[in-house]
Amino acid sequence: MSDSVLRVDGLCAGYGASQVLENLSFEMGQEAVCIVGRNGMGKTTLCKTLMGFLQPSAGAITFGGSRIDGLSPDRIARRGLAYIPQGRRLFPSLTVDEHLEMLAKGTRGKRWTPAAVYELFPRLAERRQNGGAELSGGEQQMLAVGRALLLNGKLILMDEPSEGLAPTIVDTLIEVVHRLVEEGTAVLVVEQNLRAATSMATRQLVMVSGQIEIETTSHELSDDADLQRQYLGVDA
Amino acid sequence: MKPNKNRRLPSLLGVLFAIVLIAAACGGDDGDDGDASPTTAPAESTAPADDPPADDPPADDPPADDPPADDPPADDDNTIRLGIMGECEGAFGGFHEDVVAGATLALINGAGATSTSADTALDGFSGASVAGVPIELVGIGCGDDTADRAIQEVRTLVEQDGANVVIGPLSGDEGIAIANYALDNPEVTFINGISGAQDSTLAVRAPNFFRFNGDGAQWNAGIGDILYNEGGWRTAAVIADDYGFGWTSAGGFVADFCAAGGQIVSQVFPPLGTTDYSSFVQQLPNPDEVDGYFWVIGGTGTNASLEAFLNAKGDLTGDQHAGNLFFSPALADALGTDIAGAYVGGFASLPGDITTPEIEAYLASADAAWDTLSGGLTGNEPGPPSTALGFGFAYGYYTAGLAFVQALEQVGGDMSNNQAALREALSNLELQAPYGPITLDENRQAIVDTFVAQLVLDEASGEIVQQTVAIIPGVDQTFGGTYSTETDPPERDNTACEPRDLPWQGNSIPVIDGVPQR
Amino acid sequence: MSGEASTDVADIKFGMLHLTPRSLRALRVIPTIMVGLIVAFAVLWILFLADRSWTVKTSAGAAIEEPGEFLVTLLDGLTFAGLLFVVASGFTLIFGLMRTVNMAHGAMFLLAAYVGIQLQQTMVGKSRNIESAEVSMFAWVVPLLVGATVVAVLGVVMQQLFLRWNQGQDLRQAIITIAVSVVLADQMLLQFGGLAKKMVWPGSVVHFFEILGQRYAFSRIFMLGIAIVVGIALWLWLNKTRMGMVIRAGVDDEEMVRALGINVAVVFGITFFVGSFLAGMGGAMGASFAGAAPGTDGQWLLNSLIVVIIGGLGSIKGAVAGSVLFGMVTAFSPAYLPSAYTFYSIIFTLGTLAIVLAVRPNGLFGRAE
Amino acid sequence: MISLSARNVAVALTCVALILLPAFGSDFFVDFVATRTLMLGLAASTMVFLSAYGGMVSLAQWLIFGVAGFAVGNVVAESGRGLNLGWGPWTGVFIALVAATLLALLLGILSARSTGIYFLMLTLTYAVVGFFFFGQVTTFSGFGGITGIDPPGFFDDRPKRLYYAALVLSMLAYVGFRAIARTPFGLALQGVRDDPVRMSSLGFNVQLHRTLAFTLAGFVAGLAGVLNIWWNGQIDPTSISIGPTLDLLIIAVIGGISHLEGAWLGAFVFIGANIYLRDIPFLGSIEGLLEERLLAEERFNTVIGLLLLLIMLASPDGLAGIIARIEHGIRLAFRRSNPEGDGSSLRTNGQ
Amino acid sequence: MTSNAAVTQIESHRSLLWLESVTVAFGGLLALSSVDLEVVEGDRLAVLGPNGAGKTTLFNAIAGDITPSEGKVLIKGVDCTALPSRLRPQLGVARTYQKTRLFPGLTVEDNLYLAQTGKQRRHLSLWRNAKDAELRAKAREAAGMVWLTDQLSAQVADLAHGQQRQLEIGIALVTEPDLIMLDEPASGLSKGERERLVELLEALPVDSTLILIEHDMEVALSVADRVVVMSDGEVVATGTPDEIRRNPLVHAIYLGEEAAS
Repeated sequence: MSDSVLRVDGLCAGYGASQVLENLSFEMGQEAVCIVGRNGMGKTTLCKTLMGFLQPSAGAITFGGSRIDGLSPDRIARRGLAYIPQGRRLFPSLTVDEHLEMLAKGTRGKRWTPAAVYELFPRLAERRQNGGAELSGGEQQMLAVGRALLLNGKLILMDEPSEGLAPTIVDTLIEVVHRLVEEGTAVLVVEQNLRAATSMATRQLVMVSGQIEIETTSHELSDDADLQRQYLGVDA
Repeated sequence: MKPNKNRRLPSLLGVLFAIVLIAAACGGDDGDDGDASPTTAPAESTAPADDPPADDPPADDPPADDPPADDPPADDDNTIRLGIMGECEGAFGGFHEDVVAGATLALINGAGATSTSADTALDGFSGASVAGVPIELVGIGCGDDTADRAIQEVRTLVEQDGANVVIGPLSGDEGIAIANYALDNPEVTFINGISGAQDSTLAVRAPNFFRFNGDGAQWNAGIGDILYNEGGWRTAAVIADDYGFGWTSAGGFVADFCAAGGQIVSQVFPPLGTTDYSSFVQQLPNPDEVDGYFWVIGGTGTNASLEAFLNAKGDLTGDQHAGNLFFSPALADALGTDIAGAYVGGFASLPGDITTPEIEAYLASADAAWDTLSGGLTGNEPGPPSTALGFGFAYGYYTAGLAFVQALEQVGGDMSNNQAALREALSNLELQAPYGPITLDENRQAIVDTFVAQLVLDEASGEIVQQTVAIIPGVDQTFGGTYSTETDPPERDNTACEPRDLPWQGNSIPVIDGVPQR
Repeated sequence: MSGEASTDVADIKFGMLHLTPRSLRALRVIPTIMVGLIVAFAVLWILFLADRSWTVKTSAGAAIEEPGEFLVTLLDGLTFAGLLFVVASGFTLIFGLMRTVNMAHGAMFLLAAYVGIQLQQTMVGKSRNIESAEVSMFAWVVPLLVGATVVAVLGVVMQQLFLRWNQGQDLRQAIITIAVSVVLADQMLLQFGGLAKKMVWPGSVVHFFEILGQRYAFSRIFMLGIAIVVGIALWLWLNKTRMGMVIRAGVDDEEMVRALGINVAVVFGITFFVGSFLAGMGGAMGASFAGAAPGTDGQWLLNSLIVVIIGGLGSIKGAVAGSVLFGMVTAFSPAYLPSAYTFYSIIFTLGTLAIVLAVRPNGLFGRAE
Repeated sequence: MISLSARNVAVALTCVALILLPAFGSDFFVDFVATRTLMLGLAASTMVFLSAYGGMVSLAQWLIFGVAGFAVGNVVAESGRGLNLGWGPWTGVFIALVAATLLALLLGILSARSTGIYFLMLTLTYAVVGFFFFGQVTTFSGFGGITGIDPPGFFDDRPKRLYYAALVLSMLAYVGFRAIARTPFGLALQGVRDDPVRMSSLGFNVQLHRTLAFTLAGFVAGLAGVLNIWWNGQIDPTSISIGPTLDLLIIAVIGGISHLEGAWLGAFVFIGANIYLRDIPFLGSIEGLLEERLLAEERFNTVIGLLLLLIMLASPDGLAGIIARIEHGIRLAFRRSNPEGDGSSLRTNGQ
Repeated sequence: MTSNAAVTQIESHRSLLWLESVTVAFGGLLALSSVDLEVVEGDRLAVLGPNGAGKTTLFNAIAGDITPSEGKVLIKGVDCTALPSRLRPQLGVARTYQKTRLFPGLTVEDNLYLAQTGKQRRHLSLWRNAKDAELRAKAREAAGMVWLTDQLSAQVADLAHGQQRQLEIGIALVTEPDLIMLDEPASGLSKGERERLVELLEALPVDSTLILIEHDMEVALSVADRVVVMSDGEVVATGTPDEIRRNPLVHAIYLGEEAAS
């Protein structure tokens, strides 16, 4: 597939003796894709493996046409895989401005610069001088997104972006995801909030016990209560 | 691991423990036949610390096996096994080469030895013998200025390498420790290197520990007298390192100065390890409140404290300052040219400005023995051997070696009867050493000639140099009774400040242009 | 329902439960109150009570009586704190980012001091009795920079060779740096000998001025000045440059920094360079201030440790606070302790450390681990 | 299981060899190498105990060791520095152990809240405070230290009895520490090491456990300190300065800080290196290559530093770790050739 | 809020746990805002809510790992708002953690044994005595309950993730607590394991009180007889499982508005 952005083949990974990801495969192009699943199914482990924090014990990760498994996280990021981690992980010692400034090198002339981020999230511009820890949950998420955008990458990997956010903020986030895809950035969202997941992407990959159990669409997933119960443990 | 395994282990070891107890109980009995058994592997695999040129592995003579207490090894093979206790680490680590060279030169001059190497003394010597008795260098101990290490090194020399005569150590605490070790090991003769703690001889008084150099107090004898009578000081403040050498050295000055009639108005003792001396210098009286200051601060403190004084109290002027051996242009860069005229206490050797035929011969013998030596004074760079040997550290070891050789000569190499004859000879030796005669008192402590120097400006170079102004003859350890076996060792300020007659008062020999006016 | 309604279970089991939350909180502030009292007493003593006829004799008088002595002591403390800061900031910088306890910090201090001294002697053309007047500012600054650069390079080499690949194993790294410092110290003894050496202040800073009737040395103020410049430079570097932001971010969350495409290994190397450079600068300054000799390395490692433990490991702000506190206690305790006990000042200084840690186990600005 | 047996068999064989040592070893070896190995190993074992079971790397162990020595010196000596109480040697032992234990209790209380590298640095600072305390407070010592301390008459038959005392105490400590690991207290201590938060939520007083473990280790360190002053005859503040303090850490780490027997192994290697490494022949040839005596005999600190560096680079768990790994490797090879072989755990470390 | 009404209906003397406007703030973030909650003996309470709703913070406040900035926590009528966590097991509280917190250096049996000694003076003992055999027997029994009998002498670090989760629960159960708090016990378990977990929880003695955080609705709703739904640090709904199933607000919060509509 010529427009393949990310391709994962038979990925296995875990911590010490316990294998969390077992032969996981999927592929995505320049689009938004959601991986849904309950807690403890290996979603975050997948993110960590994709980012290079965990070395896969088997399998291949192909990103933008070349293998990235085995690379260090910073090299993976420089290849254009931007990461928005679960819990945001902002830097408490840095102000909003510094979060963006620190990554501003080399963004001149590219799509995302600090100024463009402030334009996207005017709320952040008001809080430029605030420390990362002084922001509300929504603002924190905006900053985490903005920080990732500055990499001007090909793919943005979001781990549970809606966690702990008010519904209106989640709406903003959904909008941002749509906009990014329109502008040509692929987005891979790992999510357990069904509403957020189904609104962000059409393609839904359901993850169970370290594998992609089935692939479905947001419509099917929203409408099919059995599917939800079976894979997400949601009893509607 | 399985828990049941774990329970088996303690019981197993419990049985072993019982065996140990039994073995411990019998330990006393089966111990005495240790010399019958062969040496253990580690002892065998070990060559003496210094490769002697005559390459005889120690397996030939198993000295390590000898229980030292009742079996002096010297009796058997009639070899004298000499150990030199040097100092290769710590504050005086730079003088390791010097002190080993000092002892070696004595054997070269007095026992026909030849140095193995032309540019270091650390490779040992060969061919030493006195009255037909060969002297073998079994090892060079490597001290680090601490008592623990000194003991361990000396024990290695004695108990492993089989030394029956040890020359050393270098510093005070080491000296006390080794004097104590000497008490417990009467079969070995110890001749102090250059350590200057009073206790080593006055308090410990081991019958087999001899010291042919003055202690830290003796080195300052005479300076108080001169400052009182010629410098016109009536009051003085003392600043000294807060440990044994500082106390002893300050004590010598206090005893001498007060004996002449002076008063001590203030004593400040900055702890060892002080980096910023400013607050301690602040405690000294101001220059208008006291006639002078006496400095006993060594190491990095010498400069740091003088600089703190400069910063806070004013210039260092020759008429108001004096100090012990640390107060020398070689050690204290902070002394400016204004310091000219200040008096400095002595050390083991005399400064280079004194020339007598004996001294010249001594220094020439050093230059003949080696091409160069990397001594402490030359910053451990190769330099003329006479530079190293002219300084007190090497000289102290030289006198020790010389005393040993001369005493051995007197008794014809007789080491029998627990070296009784040798020790007797050492005790009564009148050593004609290059820088002056040395005899021992009843505690086997040297009665020495010491000296007082003055810092003067050398017109030619514009540098401050030391010039000897007086030789103080016959300085003994007791300072006319200020110190005795009954008194506590010098402490912060326990040296009594009272006028008294000192044997050397009024007997000082003036030195003019480097020539003693004896 | 109230707290007393059904305490039967708890009553029997332990009395601790009688403590209300408020009284528990009150218990926790006891150490703080005690420390407050001690500090208050110290201030009161220094300001009003010291060396009065009705108190014990101290070498410096009460501040209101002898403002000059007080001011000089204060300046002594501050200027010494300056030197402490330069040395300790390098230590804390490295620890903050990499969690590496660089036990070779003192050895680097000493090595830079020796290199600086050697170079200065070469530049002046004299190996001893160098007078300040003979030393130009150039002949002081260049040895300082060269000495610092030498150890900075050494630091990076050590980090790249021995520490880079066992990042996170803090004990192992500490021991490796101990091993390096053992070798360095021994080789320095061989190369530079055992005698104390000294770098000479340039003539232009060696003069004195009067404050409140007391003589004071400009060189000490100069040293403080350098420390302030270093402090500001560090602050600017950490706060106003991208590299600085990356370092601070790395202190917070190194993994996340890597996920943002930043090559942390390079940042580590640079930080080690700067940290060692600061040790080296401190070495040259310390050699001018107090000289260098075998053993100085251990002493300055210890000084650095104390400063950063007081201030909080990894915090530059903490290094400032720790230096000032340590410097002040070092200066004030000999001056204001009863005269008969001034030689206990060093214990007193270290006791401060214990007091600080009793209240704040992670130091003044340290974060809980 | 095999490995555990191998370990225990090795330990047991070593014990037998040690018991028999005085029969065939030279007095020098027994007194100077073996006794000191046991003494320092005993002191280091307290460090290993705290580290392996409690997760605390304490640099205060040498201070406590020294305090016991100073206590003996002050109580026993009749003249010289210190208190000069001149009481009996066994009273001295008693007071020394009480002093060491109380000090450990105090330091334990003060540092129980710190963990990891902070704990290490904090205890290092205590060690330095102790050094200056005995250096400055001449009532108890002063820098000159306390000299001329003789062991009780019982140990007059030197070196054997002192050696056996060290051996018995070492074996007791080894067996004791390993046994403690199986007691409720020891298990709880390991729990504290693994997860203090969970321990707290299970009702354990985490700091109390740390403090008590520290106190217990302090008592044993005190025993080693008493042996040491009998062996050494003197103690002074430089005996407990930063150098020897780090030496003890080096001993524990060379040996392997998560293996109890590593303490004695490390002590043996350290002492052996100090005594014998100076004479390694190849150093002489290197010396010929390197000018300026960079690696000459008097530079054996350089050699020790390099040795330490080498061991640390090779294995974070010291020699014991290396041995365990070699053994593991051998057994893996063995198992490959015998597929039917024992498949039980290969774990050799842990308790 | 409906919770206050529910709370007041319950007779207070049976109250095991009583939270009164408990608020936990992290910096500016309100993790719990004024939560009221009562749990009575024998209650089986499930706490539902999306990630970040404050469920685990609620547990931490109850177990004492966090001290609330405002409000009161009463266990068995005792105000233990600021009581250190280590004293709470004495009141019969036991909890598990969402992220496994075990003692990896010890064996399974030792873990379970150790868990019991926390409440006793025994844990300072340097000797083993008869009581130990009893505790060890109980430990083995508990291991059986969480299907770890085969692994009794295995080192915990060597266990598979699922087995570690089982042990996590075992450690809470072995102390025979009055109040068991399980934080996502089913996470990381396979389907079969999850079913067994439900069995296990259902088999607990009738009088043991249970609070459960669980994402798996199947597990949560089959075990619980009462459900609390949280969102953004607040309790937004309480009721029986059936009530909760029917509550549109819960759908909105938990599943997302669109899915609910």
